Amino acid sequence: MAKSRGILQETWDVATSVFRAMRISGRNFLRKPVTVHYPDKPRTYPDRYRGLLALTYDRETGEENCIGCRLCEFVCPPAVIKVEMLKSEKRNYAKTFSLELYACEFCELCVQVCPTDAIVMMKSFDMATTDRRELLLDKDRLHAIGETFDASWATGNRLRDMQAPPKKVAAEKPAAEKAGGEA
Amino acid sequence: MTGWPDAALGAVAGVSVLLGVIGLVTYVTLLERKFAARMQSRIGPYRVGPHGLLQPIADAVKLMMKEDVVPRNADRRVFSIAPVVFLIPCILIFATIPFAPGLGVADLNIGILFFLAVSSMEVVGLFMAGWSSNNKYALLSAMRAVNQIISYDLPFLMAALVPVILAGSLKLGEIAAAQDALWFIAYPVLGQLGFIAYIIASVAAENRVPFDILEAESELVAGFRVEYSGMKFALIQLGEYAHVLGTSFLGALLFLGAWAGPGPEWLGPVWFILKALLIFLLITWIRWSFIRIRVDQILQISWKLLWPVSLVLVIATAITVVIRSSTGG
Amino acid sequence: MLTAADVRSRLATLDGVTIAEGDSPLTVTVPAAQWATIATRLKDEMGFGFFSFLSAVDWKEEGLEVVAWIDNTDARLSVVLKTRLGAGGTTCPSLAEVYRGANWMERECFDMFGISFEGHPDLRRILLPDDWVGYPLLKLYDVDTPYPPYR
Amino acid sequence: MATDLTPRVTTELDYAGAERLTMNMGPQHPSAHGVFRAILTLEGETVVGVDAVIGYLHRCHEKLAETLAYVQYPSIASKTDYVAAMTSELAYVMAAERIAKIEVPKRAEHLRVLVAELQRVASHCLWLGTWCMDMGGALGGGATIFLYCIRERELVLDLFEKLTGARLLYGFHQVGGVRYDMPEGFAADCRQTIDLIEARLLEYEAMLEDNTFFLMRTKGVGVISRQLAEEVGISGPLLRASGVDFDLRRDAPYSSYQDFQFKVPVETDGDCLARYRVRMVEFRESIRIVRQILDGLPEGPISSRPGVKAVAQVRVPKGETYTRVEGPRGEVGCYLIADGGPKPYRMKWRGASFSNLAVLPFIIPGHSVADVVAIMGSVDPVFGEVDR
Repeated sequence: MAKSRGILQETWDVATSVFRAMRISGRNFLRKPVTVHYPDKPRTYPDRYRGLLALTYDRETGEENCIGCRLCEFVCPPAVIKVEMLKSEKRNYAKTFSLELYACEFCELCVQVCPTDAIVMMKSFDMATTDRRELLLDKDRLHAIGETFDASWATGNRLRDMQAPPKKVAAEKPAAEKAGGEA
Repeated sequence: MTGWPDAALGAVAGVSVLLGVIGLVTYVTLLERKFAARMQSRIGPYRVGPHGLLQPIADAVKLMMKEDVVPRNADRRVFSIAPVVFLIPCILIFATIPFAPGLGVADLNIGILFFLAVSSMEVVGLFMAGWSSNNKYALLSAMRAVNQIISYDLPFLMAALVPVILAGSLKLGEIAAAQDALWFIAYPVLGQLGFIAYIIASVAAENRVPFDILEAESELVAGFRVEYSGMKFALIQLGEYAHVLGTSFLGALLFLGAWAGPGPEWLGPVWFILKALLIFLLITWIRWSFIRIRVDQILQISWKLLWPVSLVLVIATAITVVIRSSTGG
Repeated sequence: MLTAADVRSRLATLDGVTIAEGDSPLTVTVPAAQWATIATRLKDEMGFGFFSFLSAVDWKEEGLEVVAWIDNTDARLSVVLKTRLGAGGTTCPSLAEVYRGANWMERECFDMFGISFEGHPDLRRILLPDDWVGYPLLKLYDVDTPYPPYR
Repeated sequence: MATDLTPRVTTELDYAGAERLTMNMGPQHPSAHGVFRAILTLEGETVVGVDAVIGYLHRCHEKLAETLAYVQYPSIASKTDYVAAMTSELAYVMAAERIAKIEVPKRAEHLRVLVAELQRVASHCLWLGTWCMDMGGALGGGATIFLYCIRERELVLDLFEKLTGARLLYGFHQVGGVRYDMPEGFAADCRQTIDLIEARLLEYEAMLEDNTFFLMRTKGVGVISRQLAEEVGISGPLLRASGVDFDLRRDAPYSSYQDFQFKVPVETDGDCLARYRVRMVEFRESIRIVRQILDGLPEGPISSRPGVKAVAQVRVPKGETYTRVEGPRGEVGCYLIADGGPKPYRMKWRGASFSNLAVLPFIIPGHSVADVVAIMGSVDPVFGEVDR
């Protein structure tokens, strides 16, 4: 408070500022609350939501998409994915696939590198639990999660398509989509 | 006239007022939470009961079931009685408030003085709590409490004196009755200024934002009650809200005409409670709209601004009353 | 206005100072003995008042290198000061008296590399606990080194 | 305006009779902004000495960066400054690009600026809210402003969620460009959000700047002189509030900042109020830049290199560089030394908050306890970035 101003001026300033601040909070009092009661009212997820991880099945043949190539294991920054490969005649499978969800940081790099769109993210994060062990996901549970929730938009091929320089997109986009559907 | 029925009546009145106050206070917390939540674009308590109506009870039960922690190096005895010492004056202030003509525990001749004297006794409890906790935050807060409450009780007293002079009585019942024709807040100039001074001083005397430096959770964590838990914490909380409510009732009585209002006479207490809640909401509105100011600035405001202004106000009121009575009478 | 060429010419006269190609930033390598004096000259005579960061690099066999980045905010010039401590060398003059910001940066550097800055007013660990053993950013320090009681 | 810029530093008070009290503020403290511990020495309510203890959130990002590849680290880089994750990712990615001389497509550059500026808005929202909560308390008007600010910040986070799928740690940047293109309808959402925030800024100002209580708490509190500011290397809004006209976006343009017009606010007072004013102008300038980007966003690819397929896909040739990015809190720098492999040889992370916080021991003594939290809040430290 400047000393030069009189006590009346000062009082007036305080009074008007009090009034103005209270008017703003009063105005907000009349606005609709922005918070919602979350579990009662489900929230809408955007298409690209990065939530729980899951493994997918092929829609047509019902086979697992994962070929156990371990690319996701290598790229995972916190190293939460462990894959063992099962060599087979036509194609390879993942013998085991474990994901420590409690250390996962949802960076989507595993989805990004997956050549067969086998690992995807779900539009959900509802997995609160009181036991850490429930967050150590094995292959079966990852498949089960994939059946339970809606998948996000992003898959490995879609992400790489989006990022690729345009000349490649023009040539490979249909092929990539086809490959994504078949594999 | 035998002493028995009177004493029994007094006891019944006392207990019922006590229970009523405790019930009102618990629900006033819900009111404040809902009000503040709405002001902040939130919803507030919602889960316990319909629209969170049972929340205060849930809170009380939770606090009762909590472990009662006493710090090892605290002064055990003082630490334990401090909440009670704090609570008693805060509840006691309701003793002199008449909720309707003749309906009160004790409408003393010096009612308002009793109110002011008792309400400033809470600082003893505050200081005991802060000092005995053996916590530096609590100690600092206790120091601030003494500082602040002493400096704001004077303007509070001055502001409360305005209606006293206008009514010409210290008895709360008579002050209320004097407003049958004209509420004192409607009294030209003096009434409004007195009301504003009263609100400011009561916000400060009750340690609410922007004057809540002794609680100051962002600097002193929770101030004097930082070490309290469980039931003792509940007592302190109860005392604090009871004090706020008591001041609101006094405000409603002094300036808003107490039980005066349309409708039959038995509606009087309802009107009174509604008016008190209105003042409470005003204080709450102020609380949730401002940032806190520093301890030295609070003292400056008190001694350099509020205290002289309220003193001038009291003198002006006195002069007005004298002039009015000499011309009118 | 000061230009990079000015700074270059004024620094080139000093002994042991080598200035690399390129003007933004000006990379100046100085002997460890002159570390503080050159920083003082840059600050006082050429107005390099803004202290951005100080750190070190472990070049394995070649020893440690201390790097500091300072700016002249008016002329918008940047200088990278570098000094080699030599194989096995762990002492370096402190800049804390020249730039007050070097205080914490040097503490961090001591914390991570074990470089003791001579003349630093308060050289103790800053990010790691006081009882930590070893200097994590040295190349010899293994990522999985256990730290009791954790891991 | 002639202002006395000498800081209110009085380490030796006039009287020596009082008993001194040592008080630990933090690491668990409502206004520690994370985990900061200040050991305050008090005389009455006046602070006479402060020892800042940091490191509770230390994860050794610099060692971590040496063990992670260039494709992995950007998603971890966001964890340094988790309130402004976009800018810290940008610093790292730019360092790798600069050494490897990788061109970035125009659209990607504009998208980078877009998210950086939206991030600045979000970060300043959080700053304003937490700062007011420091001064106003969680049970008072401070909390009200805090919740208003959080409400507006959520809108920006919703935008980021639409863009990248994450709300806090995005992993938006990659070497050579960005990972996500704008989804459909994003530009319209973005415009709507920034319009709303711009309108709400007026409300904050009505509640704060016009308010005598706010001025009392901030004016002349925590003055940082120009010389102290430069020497300690504080940056961003703090530096500009101390009278140094230095903004990396304008003075050392990176990404595509040279394409946009914006004003760099400078205040000379160096106190909390000056910092507030600088940041309030930055709010508006960021919104202005976002509008410019949305108006003229070029079409084209978002990355000059194909998307990540394997961990060792990006290799950076030998070299070293220091890239600096003007984050919401100041200069976020990444000093990167590459040795030709898929992982950096050494990375030094210059967190803006680290240097900004280093100024506290110089300015706090002489203030009262209540001012300590106000000054802390005005510095706006993020402890992920301080401790890295």
